[in-house]
Amino acid sequence: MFYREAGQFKSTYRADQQILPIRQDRVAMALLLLTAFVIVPLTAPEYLLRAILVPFLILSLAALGLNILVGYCGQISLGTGAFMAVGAYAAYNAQARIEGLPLIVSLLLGGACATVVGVIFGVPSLRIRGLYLAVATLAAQFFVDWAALRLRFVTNGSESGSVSVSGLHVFGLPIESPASKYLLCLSFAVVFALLAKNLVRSGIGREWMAMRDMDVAAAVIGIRPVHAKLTAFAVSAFIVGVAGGLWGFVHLGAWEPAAFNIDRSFQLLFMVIIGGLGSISGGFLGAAFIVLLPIALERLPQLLHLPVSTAMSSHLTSMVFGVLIVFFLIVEPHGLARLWATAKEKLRLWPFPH
Amino acid sequence: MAFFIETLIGGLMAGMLYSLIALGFVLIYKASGVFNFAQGAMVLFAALAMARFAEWIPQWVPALANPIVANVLAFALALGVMVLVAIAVEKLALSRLVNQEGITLLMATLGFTYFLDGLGQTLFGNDIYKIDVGMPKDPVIVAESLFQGGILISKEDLYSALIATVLVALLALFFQKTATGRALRAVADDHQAAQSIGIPLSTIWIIVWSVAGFVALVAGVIWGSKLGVQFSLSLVALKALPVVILGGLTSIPGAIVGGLVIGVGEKLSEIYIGPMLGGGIEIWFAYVLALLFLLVRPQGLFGEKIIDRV
Amino acid sequence: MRRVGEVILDVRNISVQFGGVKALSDISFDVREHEIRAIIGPNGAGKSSMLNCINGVYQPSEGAITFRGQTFRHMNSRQVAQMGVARTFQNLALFKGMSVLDNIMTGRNLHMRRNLLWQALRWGPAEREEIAQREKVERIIDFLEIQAYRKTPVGRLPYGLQKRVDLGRALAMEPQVLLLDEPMAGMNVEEKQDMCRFILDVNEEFGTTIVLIEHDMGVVMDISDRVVVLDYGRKIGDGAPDEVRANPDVIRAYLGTQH
Amino acid sequence: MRRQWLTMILSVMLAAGAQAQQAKEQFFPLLVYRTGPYAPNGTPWANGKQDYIKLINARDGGINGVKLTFEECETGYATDKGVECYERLKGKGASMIDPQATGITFALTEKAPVDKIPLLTLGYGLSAAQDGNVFKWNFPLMGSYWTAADMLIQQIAKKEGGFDKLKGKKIALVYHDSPFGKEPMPMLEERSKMNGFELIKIPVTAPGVEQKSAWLQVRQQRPDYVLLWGWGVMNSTALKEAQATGYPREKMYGVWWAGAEPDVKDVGEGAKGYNALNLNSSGQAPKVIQDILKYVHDKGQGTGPKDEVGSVLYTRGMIIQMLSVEAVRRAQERFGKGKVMTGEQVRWGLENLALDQKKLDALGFAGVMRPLSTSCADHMGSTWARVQTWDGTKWNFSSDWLEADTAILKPMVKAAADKYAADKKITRRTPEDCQS
Repeated sequence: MFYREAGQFKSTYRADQQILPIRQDRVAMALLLLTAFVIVPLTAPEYLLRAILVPFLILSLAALGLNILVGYCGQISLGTGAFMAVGAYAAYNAQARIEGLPLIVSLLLGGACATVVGVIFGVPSLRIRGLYLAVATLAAQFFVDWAALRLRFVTNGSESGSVSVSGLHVFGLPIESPASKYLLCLSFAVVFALLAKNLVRSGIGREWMAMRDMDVAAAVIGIRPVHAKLTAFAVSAFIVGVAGGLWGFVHLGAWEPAAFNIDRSFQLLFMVIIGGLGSISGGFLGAAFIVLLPIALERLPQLLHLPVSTAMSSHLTSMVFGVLIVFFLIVEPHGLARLWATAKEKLRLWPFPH
Repeated sequence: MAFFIETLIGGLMAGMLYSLIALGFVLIYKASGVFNFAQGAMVLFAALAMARFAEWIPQWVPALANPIVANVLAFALALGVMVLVAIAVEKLALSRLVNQEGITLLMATLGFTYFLDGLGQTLFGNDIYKIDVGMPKDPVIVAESLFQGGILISKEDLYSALIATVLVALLALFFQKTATGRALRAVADDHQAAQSIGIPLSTIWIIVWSVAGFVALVAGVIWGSKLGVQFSLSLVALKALPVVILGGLTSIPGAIVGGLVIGVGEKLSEIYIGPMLGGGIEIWFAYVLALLFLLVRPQGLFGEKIIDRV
Repeated sequence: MRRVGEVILDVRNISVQFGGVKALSDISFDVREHEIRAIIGPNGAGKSSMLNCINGVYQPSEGAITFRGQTFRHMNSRQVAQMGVARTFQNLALFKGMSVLDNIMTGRNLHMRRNLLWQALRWGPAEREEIAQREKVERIIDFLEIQAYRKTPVGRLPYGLQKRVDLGRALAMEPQVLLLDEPMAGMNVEEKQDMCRFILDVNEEFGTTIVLIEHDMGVVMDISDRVVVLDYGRKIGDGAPDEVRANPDVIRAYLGTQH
Repeated sequence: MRRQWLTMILSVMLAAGAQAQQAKEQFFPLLVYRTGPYAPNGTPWANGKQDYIKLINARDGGINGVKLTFEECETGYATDKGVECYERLKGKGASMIDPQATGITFALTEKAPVDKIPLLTLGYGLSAAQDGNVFKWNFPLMGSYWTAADMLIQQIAKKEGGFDKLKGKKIALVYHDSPFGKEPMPMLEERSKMNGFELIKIPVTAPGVEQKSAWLQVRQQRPDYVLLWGWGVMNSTALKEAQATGYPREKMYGVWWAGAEPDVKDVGEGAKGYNALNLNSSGQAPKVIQDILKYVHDKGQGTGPKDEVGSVLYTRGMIIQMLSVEAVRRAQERFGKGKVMTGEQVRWGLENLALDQKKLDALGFAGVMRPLSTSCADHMGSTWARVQTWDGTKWNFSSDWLEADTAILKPMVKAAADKYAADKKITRRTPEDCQS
């Protein structure tokens, strides 16, 4: 099938401003959503849903949130794990303390708390820049790790600092079966992706990008750095917080602070960079890369029936993974999303280059 | 009082080791603009190499069974390995990533981290290994005349701190006095300028990464003989991050002062504030400390000031 | 039809320091409504610093700036923008990651009212507002004749066009005073002519007051009503082009710096 | 891009699914960590488990003719990786699982009941899980952190010459700052109220490579005893810092996860006199170890290095595997010899273990561990442990068998279990349910 937009004319700005101006893209997206919402839950085996797709979707969501901060507003953060943790523990407290609070509401409350924390730790960004800020955000990471272990109210008095949830319901439907968990996460991911897309193509999004590309010029045309940066931190932290809630509630079910440690922060930053800074799809592509690749690599020897010891295979995995990351950064520093975009550019002109 | 001094000294000695690792970060950042998160992995890798070679050499050549000889040879071999790593990094990755943004380079170094962790454990194993360079393990009590009970100092830490100090001094000299050192600093300021002196950038990067590898090796030996050589060594580098930003990414004196400040700040906070908060605060306190400094001087204690021109 | 009016912007005894270096010392001049006012001077004369003070990018150590009767010791960038002062930059300060359209749209940001939630939903009022602003921006795009590049990332455009986008972004703010920092630097003759036309059109059609920094004496003398001359941070001349051309200090300054 | 990966994973799944459907094979999922910060401790543990499976197949031809199969999955001690492994191996017909990490245990405690797979957490996990009436699927066999804490205090009291002597003493808990390290606190607080000693809590931030300030605090507080609640690098580092600050190792008592070879090996002389609990013996003397050497290692089938066979954690891993095997055997006695047991059936087996001395001797575990018998109400089976002391080169037992004081333990477990049941809105199991 040809990927052409010839003959597709835009008569209104509204039409020209929609997310997917090209018809073929709209069709493709529709198909993708159909597959994701109908076909996958019906056909995919439990392992795929529970162990691959659920974490993939949740991390995509978190990456989406981080991308707003790093990709669109240009503020590097290594404290993402902390914001996830805040979201998870806050949501847990909401559930534990308020009888019969709907799950969705607690998750959003978790996001709200994460927003507050995010803004607080965003304040230094008004003065500190680049890598300095990146390292400074680690303060959030370690502080939250500590708080979750030390402050009793965070874990609702749990002696050991670990908490657990069960019997999840959404609109009266139990969230137990793999498919239901998957659909819940998918819905969150899709809705937030849409909202985020709207933000970044509206005034606020342009403020963020202006701040990222040339902050002085941005200030001169009347953009307030405080407003731009803090809203970015807030929105980002909110989404990340909700993702954290999902991670704790839906994926793990019970967790200790280590579930949101610094490794998580790095992992998410990876997803954003590999996936593509400043693109909504980037989060998803990046998450796919980072979540699926190691698992696939690890299974490879077994598939090929190579006699490789567990330790060896995981060492090899980590080596190949490392190499691939560097390789990707070399071929396309702007990430998979850009790769995809260029491919489309080519396709649009094909078979007549230039 | 005596205990306060003990804490202080403990902090200073720990801080000196942080400085050492921080130095690794600064050297590389100065010369190649790369924030090298692989520093920790390099420490582990170097320590593993050192430990295993020291173990293997007597097996290969029984004539070299003498521990000193074995250690020296192992150190040399390990250093060689680190140089190879440096060359590989430059040829295979850095040279292809020139003029990328800082964040991209940072991510690349995380890629190195995965690779080195995997490779190190594949080549050298993933158990606990011993580096025995004859560090004294027992403490000494000093100044008993001044305070009753005196001041207890861990000899091992003392020696480690001394070694670190010497190394740091040497590197500082190397940068100030030698031609290569000057060239390295030139690169830091302006790549074209450096090339115009007639030193190819690639050479300089290889040198810098090798030096960083050397620093990692020494740090690895010190920490390794302290903790035993095992995967967790790679996490020691995290302790150096607040030091680096506190001191300024581009400043060698910054790394030193920053290290001491963080070292002392950590210990004092843990001992005197920690109990009120249930303890375990030093890890984030170090970062908060760095953060506060940055709010006053966004470019760190000795970092270069950033001015906007439009 | 334009006619020069009252003093709209009045700069009094401005001095700026960086550490020990004095970038500007005791500069005073005024700008009248609807006029084209040029600031000239050799490199490092402090021309850009002057604009940066007006924009609130730099804070002057002494002096004050009066705009429409309101006097400020320090300007605040956002306030300045709200009062209708727009600005282009010497060495392009465009938002490289964004398309031409988005770059110019940022100029409309001050005029956008919808809050974050509306924008997130992008429904009803938010959508309408977005479209309304888009229409305004499209007019500017037509005016600057860059329709073809709407969706192109500015980074990919040739220098001359980038300069236009820079101007477009400033125009999108519907400014009363437009500060242009070397709008024609590094352009070929045709491009310069186009740019001159745009500037004059803006000045005439919208009656926008223009403060212009430019190296090309020819251009300056042709289009500007009055000229200020700076040299090493001091003012050495001020007046109509012909007066300035005759001013010995100015001649010396320029001969001093040429070849 | 994404869809490609999905399809690839899918195909992997189908392949895996196919393997699982083979008859007459009892599948044991092995969650292990042979890499990462805890690898030195995780590796012998994993080797012990694997070797025992190989032994049963090689020596006895399986359990009543049912061959044992296994697959390892590397968790690297990370919870989310552990969950992925669990889901992966579950699909291959897992009938019980040993998470081998506290964090993963927490996550699986929520999942296991749903999937009907019993959790075997020998000597770790949730202490309250001893109460089988509430924690139907958890089996903290042989001991929990509460029993460990209690026994250590008992031992210290013995040293001091009676519980009354503990009054006014200072005991410091130097703990891994994580749920694992915090678990013993309730018991220690209980004990300190009872016996009137002062409990000082000194956290060590995981993984514990930098402990200077912790030991400065020890030096400041000068406690009479230090309880070491560490795992991995934290233990050896603690011992070295103790040496560096001149704290007598004789006064240090570790939990059974702080009492293996990797913890003291590279400290050597420096750890001389250090005491630690141990659930099991170590060394190659026991018959079962000899069998493993004979039937597995001498056949070139050994998992790890031969000389590490019989090390503390190796032996513990071997015990865990033995108990799972015996649980299957027990289940077969009820649900049909020579059949492959399901998760529920194995659960019943774990709940009805009756390993008296005679059985243990028969299994070749004489002197390795004490008899153990579980019940519906008690999922722990026994709380025996001994204190061992490091002499600079090897571990020697320095106490006779200790047993946790049920008078203190029981009510605490019950209370905690009730709280859990209340939070989770689960009712205690009925006697009928126990028969199922």
